[in-house]
Amino acid sequence: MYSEKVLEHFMNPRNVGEIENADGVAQVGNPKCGDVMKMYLKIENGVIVDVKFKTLGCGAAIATSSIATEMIKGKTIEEALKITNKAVTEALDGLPPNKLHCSVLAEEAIKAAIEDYLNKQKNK
Amino acid sequence: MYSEKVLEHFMNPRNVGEIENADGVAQVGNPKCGDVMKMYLKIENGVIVDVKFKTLGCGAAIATSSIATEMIKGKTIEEALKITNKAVTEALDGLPPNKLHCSVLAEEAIKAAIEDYLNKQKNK
Amino acid sequence: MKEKIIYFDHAATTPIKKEVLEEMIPYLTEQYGNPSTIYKLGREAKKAIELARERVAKALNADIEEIYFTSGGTESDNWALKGTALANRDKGRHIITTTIEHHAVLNPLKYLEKIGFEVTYVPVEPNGIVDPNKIKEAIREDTILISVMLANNEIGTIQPIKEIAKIAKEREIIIHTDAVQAVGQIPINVKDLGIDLLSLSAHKFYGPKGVGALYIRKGTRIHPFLQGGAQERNKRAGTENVAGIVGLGKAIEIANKNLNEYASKLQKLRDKLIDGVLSKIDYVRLNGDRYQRLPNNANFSFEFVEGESLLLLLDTKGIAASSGSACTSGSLEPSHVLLAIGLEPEVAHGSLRITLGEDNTEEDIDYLLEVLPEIVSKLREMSPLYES
Amino acid sequence: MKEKIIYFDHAATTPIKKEVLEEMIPYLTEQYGNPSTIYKLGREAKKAIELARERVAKALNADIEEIYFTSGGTESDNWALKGTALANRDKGRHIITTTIEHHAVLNPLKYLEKIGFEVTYVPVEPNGIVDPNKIKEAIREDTILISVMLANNEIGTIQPIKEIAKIAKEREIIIHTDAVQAVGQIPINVKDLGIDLLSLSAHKFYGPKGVGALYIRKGTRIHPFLQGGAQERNKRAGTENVAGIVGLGKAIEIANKNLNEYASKLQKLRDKLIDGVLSKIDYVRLNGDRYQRLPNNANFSFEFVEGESLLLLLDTKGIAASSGSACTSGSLEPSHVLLAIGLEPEVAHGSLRITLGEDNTEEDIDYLLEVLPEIVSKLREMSPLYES
Ligand SMILES: Cc1ncc(COP(=O)(O)O)c(C=O)c1O
Ligand SMILES: Cc1ncc(COP(=O)(O)O)c(C=O)c1O
Ligand code: FES
Ligand code: FES
Repeated sequence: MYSEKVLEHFMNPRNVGEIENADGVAQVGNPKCGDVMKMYLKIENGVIVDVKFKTLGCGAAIATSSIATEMIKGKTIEEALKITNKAVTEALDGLPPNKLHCSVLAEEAIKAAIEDYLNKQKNK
Repeated sequence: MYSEKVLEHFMNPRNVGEIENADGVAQVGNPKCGDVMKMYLKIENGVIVDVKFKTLGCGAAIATSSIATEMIKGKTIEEALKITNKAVTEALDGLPPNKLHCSVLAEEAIKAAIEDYLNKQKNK
Repeated sequence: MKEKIIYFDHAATTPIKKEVLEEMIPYLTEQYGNPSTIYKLGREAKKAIELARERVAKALNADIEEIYFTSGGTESDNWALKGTALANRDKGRHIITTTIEHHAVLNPLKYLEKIGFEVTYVPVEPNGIVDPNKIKEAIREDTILISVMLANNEIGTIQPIKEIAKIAKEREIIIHTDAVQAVGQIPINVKDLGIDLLSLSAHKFYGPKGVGALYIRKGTRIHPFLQGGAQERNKRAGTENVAGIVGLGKAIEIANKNLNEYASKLQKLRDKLIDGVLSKIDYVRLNGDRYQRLPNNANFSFEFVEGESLLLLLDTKGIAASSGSACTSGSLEPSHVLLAIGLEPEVAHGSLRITLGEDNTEEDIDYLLEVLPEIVSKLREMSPLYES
Repeated sequence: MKEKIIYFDHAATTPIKKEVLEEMIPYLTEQYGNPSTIYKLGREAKKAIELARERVAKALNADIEEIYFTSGGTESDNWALKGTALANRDKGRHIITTTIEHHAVLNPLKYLEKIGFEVTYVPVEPNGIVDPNKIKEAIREDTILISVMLANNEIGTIQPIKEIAKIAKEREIIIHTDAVQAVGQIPINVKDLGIDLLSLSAHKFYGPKGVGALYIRKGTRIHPFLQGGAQERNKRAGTENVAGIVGLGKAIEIANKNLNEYASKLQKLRDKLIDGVLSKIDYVRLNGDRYQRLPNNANFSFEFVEGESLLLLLDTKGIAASSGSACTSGSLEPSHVLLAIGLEPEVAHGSLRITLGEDNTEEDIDYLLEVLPEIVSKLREMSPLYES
């Protein structure tokens, strides 16, 4: 059911962990299945210089978290905001139909973490 | 489905044929399946000295015709009238449930042929 | 008496082909995973099922998602009929079929009649083929479903399904065809036929018994029939008969590849058989159209002969065949198909169906043509109705 | 990573036993006759089916004529429920079941609800066992059918069917039990249990997939479900899956002979496993009664872990197991059984079902007890909710 790429990212997830004093942090939950993803961003001059995640969820949830962090690392905020769950799914060589919703979690986590960063900036 | 005995009688039916100027003759049909049996009796002093049959019908119909003729040959009319389809079936080591009606044909043919003989006697 | 069996009953069932069994064996041994599971053993089983689905789709020119596996032709027919009737009962309660369908179609329809549907049984012509115009005439405002078999299992006649499907589609009526006897004998293209549902059964084309498929055109309104787990995209529950499905897939692939060669070989044997029987034996008729019939089917009626006796004597000669005689059926009614083409019950009673397969040879036909006349004579001599 | 697969998912399916396959092979090769036919090849197939029927009857202490072959547990359940509900709807329209039945029971019941029946779902106790008194309380004037499984497929709990059957019989209510998970694990005696209908499926006890049986006590009012030909004494149509039925017969015979030995071996392994997991891992619970459960079943919930991930990591270690996690199911709902025994969805999400089989050894358990804690830790470390 899962592509080789999904399994590879699931087994060796990149960027797992936390960032202390992260510039942006957000935790999102998947109402459909109860899975939870937390994303930490370190941002310098509008560029995501470091990113970490923690995920409680299925293989697809972990794999999409992992590849999403890879995709945004080194990108500007604007670029990162453009990453859709479709792009994440494609980067993983696809997901089974009943697992497409899992990739939404990754998109949401990125957006929410950036929003958190922007809010913090405003309130500085 | 059929016992060895049924198959043996079916393959080598005894007493097939006709008796010219038979003392009793009857043709009976099985309304359930359309099969037809004709029985010829030669009777001397109340004893069935010869019997022949012709049957258009299933394996069970032919086998029961065959064994029934064997069972009545040499018997008195009274004895022959006592032969039931149950006795015929037992002599064949049984019949499948949906073939029990076939043995009724043999019993009926015997009875009808004896009746024909008795009627002819009366009218003599 | 010959030692070897000459098998002339391929419409009843066929042996599993060697190549088919070979593909099945891993799924009867080490590849035992449940396809619904997530680990490797399960994923392998799932893959095997999806390959089989692809093969079936290809053989029928269907889309992959339009193929559902079942436990055989009977389940496919039951599902197709009850599933569409119940799902479309808001539109109407009238169903059209023919008088020569298999019991796997007729009996579900009888059941639907009991629960409030109405069924019109369109009679066939004396050649065993239904006139599409008569189907058209039977259509009512509330007709929701038409079911006509692609080829008949007893007399082998091929029905004009394409014309009937066209009539059905003009009126937006669902059209099902029972192709259990047709698959592997004649080319089938569901898109070209224009049908919504098609039933097939693996053991009729050198696959295993107890596995079949239902083609359901996308968008067809149908209820699930076997309800339970989420297998077959929630449409047909139950742990999959993986080995059986693999066998079905391989068998239909082979059948489709060899179709022309197979059909032309069998047709030649069939014609030799028909000509031989009609010329060598008296009081005999061929049942079903002489030409518009399956390449492997010949069905005769012999007067003054009863079919079961005929079969038993053929069996002693090592020949396996079939009959529509009442005496061979549990029901004691002679074949409804033979009655539907106008035979008297006595004549239907003396019927013999020979259905050929790929292992049959000219010698087999010669042998049959040698023993059959003797057997028929022997039985006629025993018949009180026959005057030689 | 181990090379060999350690298979811990026997509740999903089991491999076919060697002796079982050996008895099947002739019916996949030279003994290909259709059992409905009259010649020798057909008679041999028929005999094989009747021997299988005898073996099933013997294993269940049923009469031979009370056993009907089907395409699996799902068909048996569908037939039992829809067949009796429709045949007895003149008497009433109320049905009682539990909240922990398999979908092969729940989904047909949902369908019956749609067409006018009413179903009461009796909740189970926190240990996963239904209280017979609650069944009794649910009975109404118009109750016609009670269906309660003999053993649960997820948590292995054994239900008090004998008591429930007694309650049913006092009120002349038909009682069905889904014994798909119980056959081959615990002794079953239909007369002693006092039930009317019992479903079983061969692939759960080292037989082939796609074949099952329904026990129908003589005199039980039930409609046929698959309608068509006269097979199975007119009660279940369709050309018989001869090889499958032969396999089922052999498998149940072996299972029944080895029952005690098998059960006590597995129970020992199971207890070692349960003790090991509960002592080695934190934040874990055993689901289902500690003692009144199948000898081969252990079901745990780990907090801060998601089941699918757990299975995938176990798979990489060569271990095949199962979970009631939403993420493994197409439906995205966590197991209804785990919710029914009172688990929070998050906890149900982190469940692991280990079901043992005859090839499992102490070393397999040791290996699992070695890798499982590591895997659970690894996943917990990735979880945003877990604080070590
Ligand atoms: C035309 C037709 N339909 C349906 C069936 C039923 O198929 P199965 O016996 O495989 O269920 C058969 C064969 O028995 C058939 O010939
Ligand atoms: C309790 C129970 N009932 C019914 C079934 C359905 O059986 P099958 O998948 O063989 O149709 C299963 C297994 O899947 C089961 O565990
Ligand atoms: S007499 Fe016709 S079925 Fe036996
Ligand atoms: S996130 Fe739970 S199913 Fe994928």
